Amino acid sequence: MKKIEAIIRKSKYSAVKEALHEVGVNFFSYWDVTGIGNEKEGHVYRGISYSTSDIQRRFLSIVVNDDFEEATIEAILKAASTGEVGDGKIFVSDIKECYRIRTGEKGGETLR
Amino acid sequence: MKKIEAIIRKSKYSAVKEALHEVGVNFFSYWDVTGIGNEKEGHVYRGISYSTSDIQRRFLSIVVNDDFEEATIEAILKAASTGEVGDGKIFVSDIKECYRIRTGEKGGETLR
Amino acid sequence: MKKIEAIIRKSKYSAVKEALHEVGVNFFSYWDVTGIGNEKEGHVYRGISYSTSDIQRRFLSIVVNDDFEEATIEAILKAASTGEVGDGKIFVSDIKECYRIRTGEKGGETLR
Amino acid sequence: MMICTALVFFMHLGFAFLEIGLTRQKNTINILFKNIFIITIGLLLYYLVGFNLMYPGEFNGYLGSIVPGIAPPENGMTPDYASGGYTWWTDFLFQGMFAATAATIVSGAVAERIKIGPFMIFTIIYVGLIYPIAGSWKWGGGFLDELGFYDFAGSTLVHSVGGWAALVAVCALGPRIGKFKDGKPQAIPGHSIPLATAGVLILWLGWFGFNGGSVLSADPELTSLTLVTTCLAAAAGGVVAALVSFLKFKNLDLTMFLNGILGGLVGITAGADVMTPESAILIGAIAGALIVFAVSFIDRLRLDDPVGAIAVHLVCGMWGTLAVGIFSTNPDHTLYAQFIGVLCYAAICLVSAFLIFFVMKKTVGIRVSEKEELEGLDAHEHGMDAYPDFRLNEH
Amino acid sequence: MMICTALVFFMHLGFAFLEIGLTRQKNTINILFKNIFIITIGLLLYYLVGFNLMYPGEFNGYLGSIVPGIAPPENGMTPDYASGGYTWWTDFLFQGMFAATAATIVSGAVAERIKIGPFMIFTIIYVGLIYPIAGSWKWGGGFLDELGFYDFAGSTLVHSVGGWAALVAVCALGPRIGKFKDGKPQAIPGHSIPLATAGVLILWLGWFGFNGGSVLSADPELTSLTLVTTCLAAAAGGVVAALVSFLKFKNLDLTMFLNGILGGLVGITAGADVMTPESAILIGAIAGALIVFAVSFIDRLRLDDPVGAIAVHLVCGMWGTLAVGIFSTNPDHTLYAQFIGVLCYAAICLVSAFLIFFVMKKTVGIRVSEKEELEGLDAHEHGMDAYPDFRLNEH
Amino acid sequence: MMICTALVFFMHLGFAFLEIGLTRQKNTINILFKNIFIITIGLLLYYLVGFNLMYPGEFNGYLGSIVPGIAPPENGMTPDYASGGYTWWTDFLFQGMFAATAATIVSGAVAERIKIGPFMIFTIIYVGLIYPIAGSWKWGGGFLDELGFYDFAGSTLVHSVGGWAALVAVCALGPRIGKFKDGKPQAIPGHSIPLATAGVLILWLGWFGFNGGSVLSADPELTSLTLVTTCLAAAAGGVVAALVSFLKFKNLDLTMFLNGILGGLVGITAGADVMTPESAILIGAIAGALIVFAVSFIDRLRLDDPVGAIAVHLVCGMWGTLAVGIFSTNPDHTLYAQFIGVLCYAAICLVSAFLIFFVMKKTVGIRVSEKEELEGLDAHEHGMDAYPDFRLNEH
Ligand SMILES: Nc1ncnc2c1ncn2[C@@H]1O[C@H](COP(=O)(O)OP(=O)(O)O)[C@@H](O)[C@H]1O
Ligand SMILES: Nc1ncnc2c1ncn2[C@@H]1O[C@H](COP(=O)(O)OP(=O)(O)O)[C@@H](O)[C@H]1O
Ligand SMILES: Nc1ncnc2c1ncn2[C@@H]1O[C@H](COP(=O)(O)OP(=O)(O)O)[C@@H](O)[C@H]1O
Repeated sequence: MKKIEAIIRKSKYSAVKEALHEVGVNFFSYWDVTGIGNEKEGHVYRGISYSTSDIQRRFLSIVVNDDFEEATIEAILKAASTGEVGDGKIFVSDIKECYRIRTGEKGGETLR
Repeated sequence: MKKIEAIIRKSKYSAVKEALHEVGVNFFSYWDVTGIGNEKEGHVYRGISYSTSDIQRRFLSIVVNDDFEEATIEAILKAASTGEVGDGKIFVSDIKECYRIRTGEKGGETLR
Repeated sequence: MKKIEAIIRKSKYSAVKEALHEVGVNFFSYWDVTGIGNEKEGHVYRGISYSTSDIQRRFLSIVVNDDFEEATIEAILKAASTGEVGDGKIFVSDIKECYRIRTGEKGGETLR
Repeated sequence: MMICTALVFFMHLGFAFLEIGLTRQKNTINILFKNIFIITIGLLLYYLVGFNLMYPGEFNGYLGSIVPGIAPPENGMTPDYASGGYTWWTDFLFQGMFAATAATIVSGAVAERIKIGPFMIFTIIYVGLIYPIAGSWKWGGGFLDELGFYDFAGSTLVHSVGGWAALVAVCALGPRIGKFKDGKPQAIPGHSIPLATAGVLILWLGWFGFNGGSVLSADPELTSLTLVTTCLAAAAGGVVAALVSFLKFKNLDLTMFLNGILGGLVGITAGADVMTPESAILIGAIAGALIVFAVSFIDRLRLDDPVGAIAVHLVCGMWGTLAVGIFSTNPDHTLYAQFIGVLCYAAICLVSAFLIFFVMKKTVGIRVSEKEELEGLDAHEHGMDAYPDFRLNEH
Repeated sequence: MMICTALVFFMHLGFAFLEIGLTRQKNTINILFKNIFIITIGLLLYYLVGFNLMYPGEFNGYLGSIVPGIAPPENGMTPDYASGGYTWWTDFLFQGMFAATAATIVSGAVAERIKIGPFMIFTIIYVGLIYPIAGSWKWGGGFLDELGFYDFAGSTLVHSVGGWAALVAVCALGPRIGKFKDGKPQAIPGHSIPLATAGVLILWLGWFGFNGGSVLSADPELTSLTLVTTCLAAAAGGVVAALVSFLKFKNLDLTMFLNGILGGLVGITAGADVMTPESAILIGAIAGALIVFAVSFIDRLRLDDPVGAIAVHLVCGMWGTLAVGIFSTNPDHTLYAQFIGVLCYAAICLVSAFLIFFVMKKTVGIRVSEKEELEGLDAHEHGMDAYPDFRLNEH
Repeated sequence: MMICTALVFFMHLGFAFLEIGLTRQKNTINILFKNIFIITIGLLLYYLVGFNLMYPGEFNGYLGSIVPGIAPPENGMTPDYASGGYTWWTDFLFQGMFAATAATIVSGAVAERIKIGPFMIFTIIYVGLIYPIAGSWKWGGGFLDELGFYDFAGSTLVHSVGGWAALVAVCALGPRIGKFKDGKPQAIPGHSIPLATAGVLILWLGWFGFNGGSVLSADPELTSLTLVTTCLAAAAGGVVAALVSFLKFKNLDLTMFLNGILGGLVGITAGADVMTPESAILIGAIAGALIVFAVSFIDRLRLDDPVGAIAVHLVCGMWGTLAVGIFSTNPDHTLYAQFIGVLCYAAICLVSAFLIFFVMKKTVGIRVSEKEELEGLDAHEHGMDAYPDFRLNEH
């Protein structure tokens, strides 16, 4: 099993969600994070202009069986990209084991 | 060392926390996430009924030594389950190394 | 590639951010979590004093190439430490693969 | 007088802010719904039956009927009603704005665990029948008025009437899950202290209308004295409550400061027009100290009153009523009459609230399920979130 | 009267809270900016041209000019202006506080997607010219006044005038992204129900001044009747809207309760001084029911009105105006005259709003880019966040 | 008059909302605590010593004493006090509501880093002694009154008195950690722009009472003119500030709009009753422009004033006072007398505030520790969170 973590623009979330559903990935969790990267955002407050590279982004954590890995990544890459700096990253890592709390069962079939 | 990530119902948090303390797991971090899964929640807003599968859940991240893995998972499985769809998942992965910032020391004994 | 997850005091965030920039780590994501650990915080509310070990902390997730691992950890250890209980932890794990969404390219060079 | 009515109306926002501010966000919609319901239904009920019930004698000349009915006086608009000071309509509206307050007080005490349906039933009975009947004993010229009992603007008639019902309701409901652990009270912090603070300031503003308007005349001498005693008692109540809770808990507790202000306001309400400013400060100060001890004492009784309604409205309401017997500049006011008054209201309120709540408890049930309580009443009774754009902690 | 002016001023806070409460946090600064702009520029414009335009005849004796101009009457301070009831200055300020309201109503309906520049232009034209011209037809003693058309405090002159423009604007702009999916309306919950609730209570408070002050005299008889009808209609509107939406959607919907209160208030506004309390309750109740159906109906028309401005101000404004023809205690008020009045205002408002919005749409454009809309107008038009210390959900 | 007192009281909520809105959430409880403390203690102090100190001559007939004392006049309730317009009690309460304002202004400027104990001491001395003594020079019939100095409702006596102390306090305290980086000012955004906006609208509402009530008579002519000039100046101040900051920073900055409104209000306060509406607009407009430049200029001086108190209350207060000498319709008002007045108040305020703050700095210390400042004053001085149910960003 793989954990796919994607850091995307908040405004791209709906598109990514739909893309994931299309390739059959119906389970994931997300939360909002602040990203430090190349992108800068301009602000003005009481006459002081400042730019910050702390930009709010959405962090998706998706655990999938190995055979879904590729499709999932494809889907995100396509749906989340705008071509401008700040589109985000995808990180893939291994998951050793996984359990469904409701039933207590474990293994890859709990992921669908 | 293992990282145990549990996605649970918010209303089960106190029960899980107590169960963890009982098996001697006194260190962890948590935050709230939105989960996409099988469960649906009904809402009504100004005459429009809608159901959403975006449900707020609590995400627990617990790093434990290998000998604690089993007890931790057992504890969560028992305390977090209601038997209804939406109880959540547990994911287990490897942690290579770990440091205690206060002292700078590293290794498994930093986890207690 | 390695994922370095650091749980630090919120008041140490600026110091850590600067220390990371100094060693050339300019990309990361962070969010706020609640930490359960040894530290306790006293509160009073309407005549009831209580102490809680649920303390708000900042969670930094930094993915770096292997050759940056050591410098990153050093930087955090130094900048985030106060010597008092509650300074937090650093966890290191493996990342299998990584993609830049903007370009679709993959591998370690997407991390800079 | 009409402006005072507007200010008293505005107190409902103060109550709403105070109650949601001191409770958890997951029950916010529920509390707001209850409060809005109380205001609207209270006004309609007072129109239908309450006003006639409460001021039966006063309208004999007009209406000739003291039984409940939907017929308002047909020529109450004669401007020389109340010796030219204000019209029947103003009187109705001013009193109508008060009427709902008794239920609002209960609303705070039962927050976060009561079923909304039964609460609505309680509101209708209590605001529609009990409050006006009890009120007529004094303000309607009833037997307590004959006896020399004095309650200027409602320390007893409004605040204690609400407070007694709150006490009964809290006993009937039991504490919120997690409020007591191994018998010891736990803190369940309110979700927005700024809104709670705003609520108290709005209530204080409303008291300008509440006490100012209760002079029931535009006599500037009396009205202005009333406002001065009201404000000084509030200030003294707040400062003393903050001081006492600082000495007791070594902490600058804003919520106690706020409760102290309210305590001072409730305390002065019974005699705002018959006090010297010095007495007002003293009454307020004692009310402020009482609050701190009462809040802790109620906790120790294992009663769970999330917003401190019992301490503020019942304890300080009683204190204020008795204080008239002690400090009044009018020698006709006796501690004895005040005491009898307090007892009579305790009796009617305790009995009627007990009947209402325990009948409902045995039949429809008054408490939400554990699941609803844990996940929040907003999600279950209303299917809505108060703050959908914010990330929340849950407890 | 001056107090009433203050209360009407305060309604702008009510509108602001209501509008931001029912929209998403990412557009909060934008909405507040628009509202603050409307208040300030509205007052200045009304000073420059509006008041003279709106009350041309009234000032002939003073000014001798009905064309727009910046010369206020030089001796309007004579205290016996308006037969001693109030001064010219008070009159100006009271009316000036109303003036901006028409634009505020539109502001809510177009929230979360309109470009701020064009909205400012619209405000200037609509508040500076259209509103006073339309207003003069009735309140300035124009042809509709001659005809016997009656609108006490602006169900039509204020609320419908805003409502018609809101309707045009909503059509011109199109719905927010995500509001309709496969033709079916989706919920886009507002970000702070407590603020929305506070907004409604503040508006209700303001209505004490709005309707109370519109008596334009200190006659206590009429003023107090007006306040009673106003409050009863509001209460009835709220309760009925809550009830109907409970029956229809099986849900205790606080936002419908709130909209119902507003609907009742708007509905009674046209005839608050010529109604019996019974009629007021009926008018309010019907307005409350109308609201629920109107909100759903507007959704079904695929019009996107985030705060329900069209349902509240236009639908209930028309209902209230017609209701005068039905329920008025004054036999001179006819349904026919009321109907003509509604039509005339529909005509001038629809035409002028259409011209303003469609000219702007073809030239400068009235809608923000998709990116701006998705990421929020605050970030793009103001470079600021409303709640920088809070973690937010985005949608 | 009593209503005006209520509105002025309500300004304290406006200040509280403005101050917490423009600062970070981690210091919210602390700011609210300070503000509530100021209101309550201010009223008590004014009762004890302030009123007698401030209006010594006025009460000779009653009290015969100008030294501080706790004896209020014994027959101040005679209704023909102040030629029948209002009673002694009303006068006391109205002035007492003002009294605290000077300290509230300072509270905003020193927010997020001052120790609460020393701030309380400052409040007691400044509100209890300095403000009434300084006030007596003009309003008590002192030497500045003789000189022909004019300050209608306190541009100098209230706002500058607060502003000068704020300036001293800001110098004594130093900037917040992170406010200046390599000598350049950094933005520290406030945590709730909606509350800040509400604060400004509530303050504007309060100004209806502040300036309206300061006419100290029910003369409708003068009062209504005063309200018109007040509102027009506020509107002009806001619009101009927004415009200037748009031209200067290419941004529609809501906080500048809000500060501009306040600047206009403060500016008109000195002469609201002796201005034509045109002059009022001009005074407001200039105040609005001043604000924008002053805020930037104060930043450039490396002074850290989180809410802009110095720009609003000191700069615009001085401007407004001088403006009386330029624009007043009363030829007795001279620029010279106004200038002397400004200087005298600068002297007493700077000296006394300097003494208070620097004595405290050397003894008890006035600034919290770095750790407290970083983690927030709420956690350390109060052990409480303002928003425990919300997930927060920290900075
Ligand atoms: N090495 C990293 N570790 C964790 N998060 C990262 C890392 N690199 C990028 N991110 C996240 O991705 C976001 C976008 O990255 P950025 O460098 O701004 O744009 P791009 O990926 O288009 O070059 C960042 O804001 C941050 O949240
Ligand atoms: N593959 C996954 N990756 C990440 N989170 C998941 C995954 N599957 C489930 N979750 C989380 O677990 C929650 C519960 O899952 P759900 O399917 O609703 O119930 P159940 O586990 O009982 O079948 C989801 O809301 C989501 O937060
Ligand atoms: N095993 C763990 N898994 C996850 N988070 C942990 C773990 N141990 C510690 N933490 C995090 O680190 C924080 C600090 O730990 P604590 O025990 O209080 O202090 P110290 O590390 O100085 O002994 C905790 O609040 C928690 O957020």
